[in-house]
Amino acid sequence: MTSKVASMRDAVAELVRDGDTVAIEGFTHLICFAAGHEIIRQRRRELTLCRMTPDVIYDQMVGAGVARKLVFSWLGNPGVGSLHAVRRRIERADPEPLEIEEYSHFGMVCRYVAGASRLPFFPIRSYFESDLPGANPNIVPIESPYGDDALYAVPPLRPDVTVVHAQRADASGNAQIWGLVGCQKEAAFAAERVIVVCEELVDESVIRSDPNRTVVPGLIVDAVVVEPRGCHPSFAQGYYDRDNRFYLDWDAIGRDPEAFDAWLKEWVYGLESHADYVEKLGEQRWAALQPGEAWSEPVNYGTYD
Amino acid sequence: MTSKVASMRDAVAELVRDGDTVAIEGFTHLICFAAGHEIIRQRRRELTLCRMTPDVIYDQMVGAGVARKLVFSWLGNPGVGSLHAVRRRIERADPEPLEIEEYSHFGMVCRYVAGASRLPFFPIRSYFESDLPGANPNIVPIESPYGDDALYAVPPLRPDVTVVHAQRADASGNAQIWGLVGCQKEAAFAAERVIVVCEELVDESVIRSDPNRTVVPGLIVDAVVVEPRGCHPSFAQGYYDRDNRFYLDWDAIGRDPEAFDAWLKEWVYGLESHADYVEKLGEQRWAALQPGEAWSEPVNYGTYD
Amino acid sequence: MDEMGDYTATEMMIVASARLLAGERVCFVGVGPPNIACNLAKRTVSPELELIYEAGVFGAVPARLPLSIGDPTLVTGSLQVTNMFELFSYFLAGGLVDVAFLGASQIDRFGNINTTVIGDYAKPKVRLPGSGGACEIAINAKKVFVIMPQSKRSFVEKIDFVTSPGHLGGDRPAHWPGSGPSDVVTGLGTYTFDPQTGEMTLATLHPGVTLDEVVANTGWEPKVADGLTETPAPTGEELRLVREELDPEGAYTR
Amino acid sequence: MDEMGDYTATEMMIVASARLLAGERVCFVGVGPPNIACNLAKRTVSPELELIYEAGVFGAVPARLPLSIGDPTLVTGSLQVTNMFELFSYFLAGGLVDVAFLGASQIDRFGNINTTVIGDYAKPKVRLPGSGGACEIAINAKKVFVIMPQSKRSFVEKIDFVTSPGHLGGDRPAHWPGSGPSDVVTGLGTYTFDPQTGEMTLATLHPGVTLDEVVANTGWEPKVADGLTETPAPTGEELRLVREELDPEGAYTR
Repeated sequence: MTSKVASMRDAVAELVRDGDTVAIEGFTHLICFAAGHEIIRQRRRELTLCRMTPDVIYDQMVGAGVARKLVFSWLGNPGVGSLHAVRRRIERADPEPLEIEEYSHFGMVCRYVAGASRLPFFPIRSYFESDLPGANPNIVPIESPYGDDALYAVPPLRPDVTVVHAQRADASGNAQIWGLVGCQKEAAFAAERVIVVCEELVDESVIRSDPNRTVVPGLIVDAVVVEPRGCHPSFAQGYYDRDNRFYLDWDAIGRDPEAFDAWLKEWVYGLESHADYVEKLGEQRWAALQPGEAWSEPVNYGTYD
Repeated sequence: MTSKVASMRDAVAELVRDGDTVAIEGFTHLICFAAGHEIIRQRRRELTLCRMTPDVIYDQMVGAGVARKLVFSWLGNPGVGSLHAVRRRIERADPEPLEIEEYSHFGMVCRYVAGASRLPFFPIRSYFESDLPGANPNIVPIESPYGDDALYAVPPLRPDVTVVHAQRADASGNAQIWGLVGCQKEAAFAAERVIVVCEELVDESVIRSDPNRTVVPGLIVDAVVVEPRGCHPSFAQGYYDRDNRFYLDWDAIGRDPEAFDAWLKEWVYGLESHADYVEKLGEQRWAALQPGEAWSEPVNYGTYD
Repeated sequence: MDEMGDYTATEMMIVASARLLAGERVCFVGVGPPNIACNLAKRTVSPELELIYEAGVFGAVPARLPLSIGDPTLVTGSLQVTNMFELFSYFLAGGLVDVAFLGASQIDRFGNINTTVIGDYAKPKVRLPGSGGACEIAINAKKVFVIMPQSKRSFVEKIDFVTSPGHLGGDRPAHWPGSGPSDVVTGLGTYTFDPQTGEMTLATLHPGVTLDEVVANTGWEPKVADGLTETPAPTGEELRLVREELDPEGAYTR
Repeated sequence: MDEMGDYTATEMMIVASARLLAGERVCFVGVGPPNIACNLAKRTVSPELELIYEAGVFGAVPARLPLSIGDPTLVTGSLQVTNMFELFSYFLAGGLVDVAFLGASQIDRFGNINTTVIGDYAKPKVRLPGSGGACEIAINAKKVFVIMPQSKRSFVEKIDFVTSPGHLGGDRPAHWPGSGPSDVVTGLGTYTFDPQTGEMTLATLHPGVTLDEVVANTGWEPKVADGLTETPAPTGEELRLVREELDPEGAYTR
């Protein structure tokens, strides 16, 4: 098969366009900061950014001015507090307004499922007597055709581009993930274009040794970017730990617009690539994030001929 | 945790009751014939049997008189032809009528998803201009709340009992499956009671070594039955091959009511348990079904303390 | 069985079906002749073809010919196994399938398909398997190829039950996700569908088959293409691949 | 911070919350104090308690206290990891959750919860995180425990935004899957809800806290149980478990 391997620079340049709806998913796990930084570096504009939990990556992207709108279900720095750059734009239009479209987690997940399934809506048992449907007219009541059971519907979400970070992938984009799997599969199938970023590029035979582990098939993938440690300060199960210190430190950085700009200048604009970021962070920091070993018991698929 | 391990006899005696709606799922793979045979042996009556593909197991059960009704989406002996005992009851009420409720595969799968999610209906993009909704009034048209997009809805399916056969499970019922996974997870979550049958009872630590591989959590499991080779003539990936010869031979047996009764007498009523069936089948037959080895590449989950 | 020169009718059907896959990218496939056709196409006209098996397998590399739609040889060494919900929701309804093969017990001139019953639904003369995934495949696959034996009993004026919609009465709605059957391959010839009327049109006759034979085995007055030609016979290489690599035991082809 | 005798207000909240879990089977849990409470309950009043983490993990055995709701230590050695669709659909909406913990920035006397905004939604004074899974948890978990700090700013007559419904105006429909908040634990005391009126009712005062303090920190005239008692202080063993095993670095409790 044809290799889809590309540099992050080329993948973003080719596949992420001004005005796009972009999902860089991952529920605390495998959040591809490297892709976010490259989008900032290439100064994309007017993006609609979608994530269940915008996390620090979207605080950085929103603060850097790439986004016109945010679609989300939980807006915070997990375990720490607020996303201050996002809050500045929402609360004070500082430096410019930010449009928001807000759901609950269940709603966001089901929007991706509907997008992936080409369903015009998805029914869920949530939102009863909540003010969320009032705040977001896309959340509408719906009746069951079998009786008076009332639910709410959410509309499909079909990103122009979804970025999925995987522990391992082959050159065609068949990608395997373990640990928290969030809604990456659904977000990928829902998207028009998919960028797979991986910790390790592996031979197709590794993928084929365990087909039940494949989350994203190469069939729907447009580019494969090999970017080890590309999730920092998020984590990659079995590869590096969550850098909680970074998340804690971000609170003060995000709170202060000058510190925010200085951080971006130093860690994004001032660097050529994520490889530079990895090097700049330093081996001591990486060593502290190195997990021990806990290997899965292998399974036999058998040969049949 | 408390062990839920039970014999097949005790599990069926306690958990499968006359009049129950029963799903023994598995898409060609991991069909638990051992459970079906024990239900026949215990002479359960008036069951509603649900499966996407009733397969030979339901031909045997329907012919043995355990079922009042069949819920399905594809009624055949895969790759061979008809399920003759089922056909006799549908076509000629021979020896008694059989009620049927018929969907397509997509419809059946989404009925389990709705059952597992406690959704009153599930919308799917199928059945347009088909005669199926006319034949089954439970398939009804539904409109999207966002526009004039028309779909069909199917109702939830909530079995009283679902039987899931897994390659390995622990004593609490945490069950892992690889190879074709069909709709077992959905059918299990949709059910009131769940029987997990396994090829191998493993220590909890084996399950915990690869939590992404777990299909059914012990949380929803009522009994764990250890029944090696319990799927014959269906297969268990990596453990034994599909016995195509049996499926081919079944055509003549199922076609002839006397041969059918003689088979049941010899292979079900005449035996005490599935262990007897395994022995009676003979080591030569089992040797021919033994696959070679093709092990998955293990993955590192890492330790974090 | 059905010898035609030095190849069988089924071999002709498989070879003709495989050739239809030239230029296609993603094919949804069951077992039997369509499986052989797809794997023949990958070795001849369509090496980049990606196969999705209805059992939930993407990128299978079967080491033998499966009897059943689900078989362990489809799984070992494949690229992805997926559950049935995701298979039908994300792969099929999601719009990834360019072409799917369907069989039929009855078909009408508009490509509507019956695999449910012969006779009345409530009291059938013959109870057939039913839809399986066929109904949603017929609606969601971008196009459909039908492979089936042809006779007056299978090519009928009015099918007993519409399991899977084709071109309806020639008025299949343009907003449906898929465009319906584009080709039918039988033991007698190949058919396309008139883009205006949705009517099945005889496009080629297999070598040795006459138009009279087709008329005698069609339950309506069949429409015939202006440029009716002969189906090119299987090449030696096509036959070698089918016989030596794809169905060495002749389970489907002899 | 908030020293009360030889334990902190947060330690009292965690211990009181853990005791509520006696007899419960399946708990849906986030991180922070509820996580410590659940793991304390497993070591004390509720050894059979099964935990489902919102990140999609069942049967976790965390080797350390996670900062974030998603952490690799929740995954390694757990019994099952599931995707978000199945977590919310099958575990939560499917009705498997007996009790879930929720936090709140504002709560009213009927247990309705705001975690969305302070001020107007379109022009908020403070933009809070929003629902996350709270809205569907509040509707689908069989019951809900709320843990939150108490002040006139958080215990308010009218919340600025209903993120997650509690007992509405006392008329929460009986046909909803879950029965709503059953208990609230704050730094001052514990509350239950009147089964008739759905109104929050002060049940116990933490040691050293006066009724006047509660009144001064409640935005309405609080209802007080006839048999108002004192929350039993944390035992030495409970404090030892919290301090030595569950939060040895005192991230949440000191």
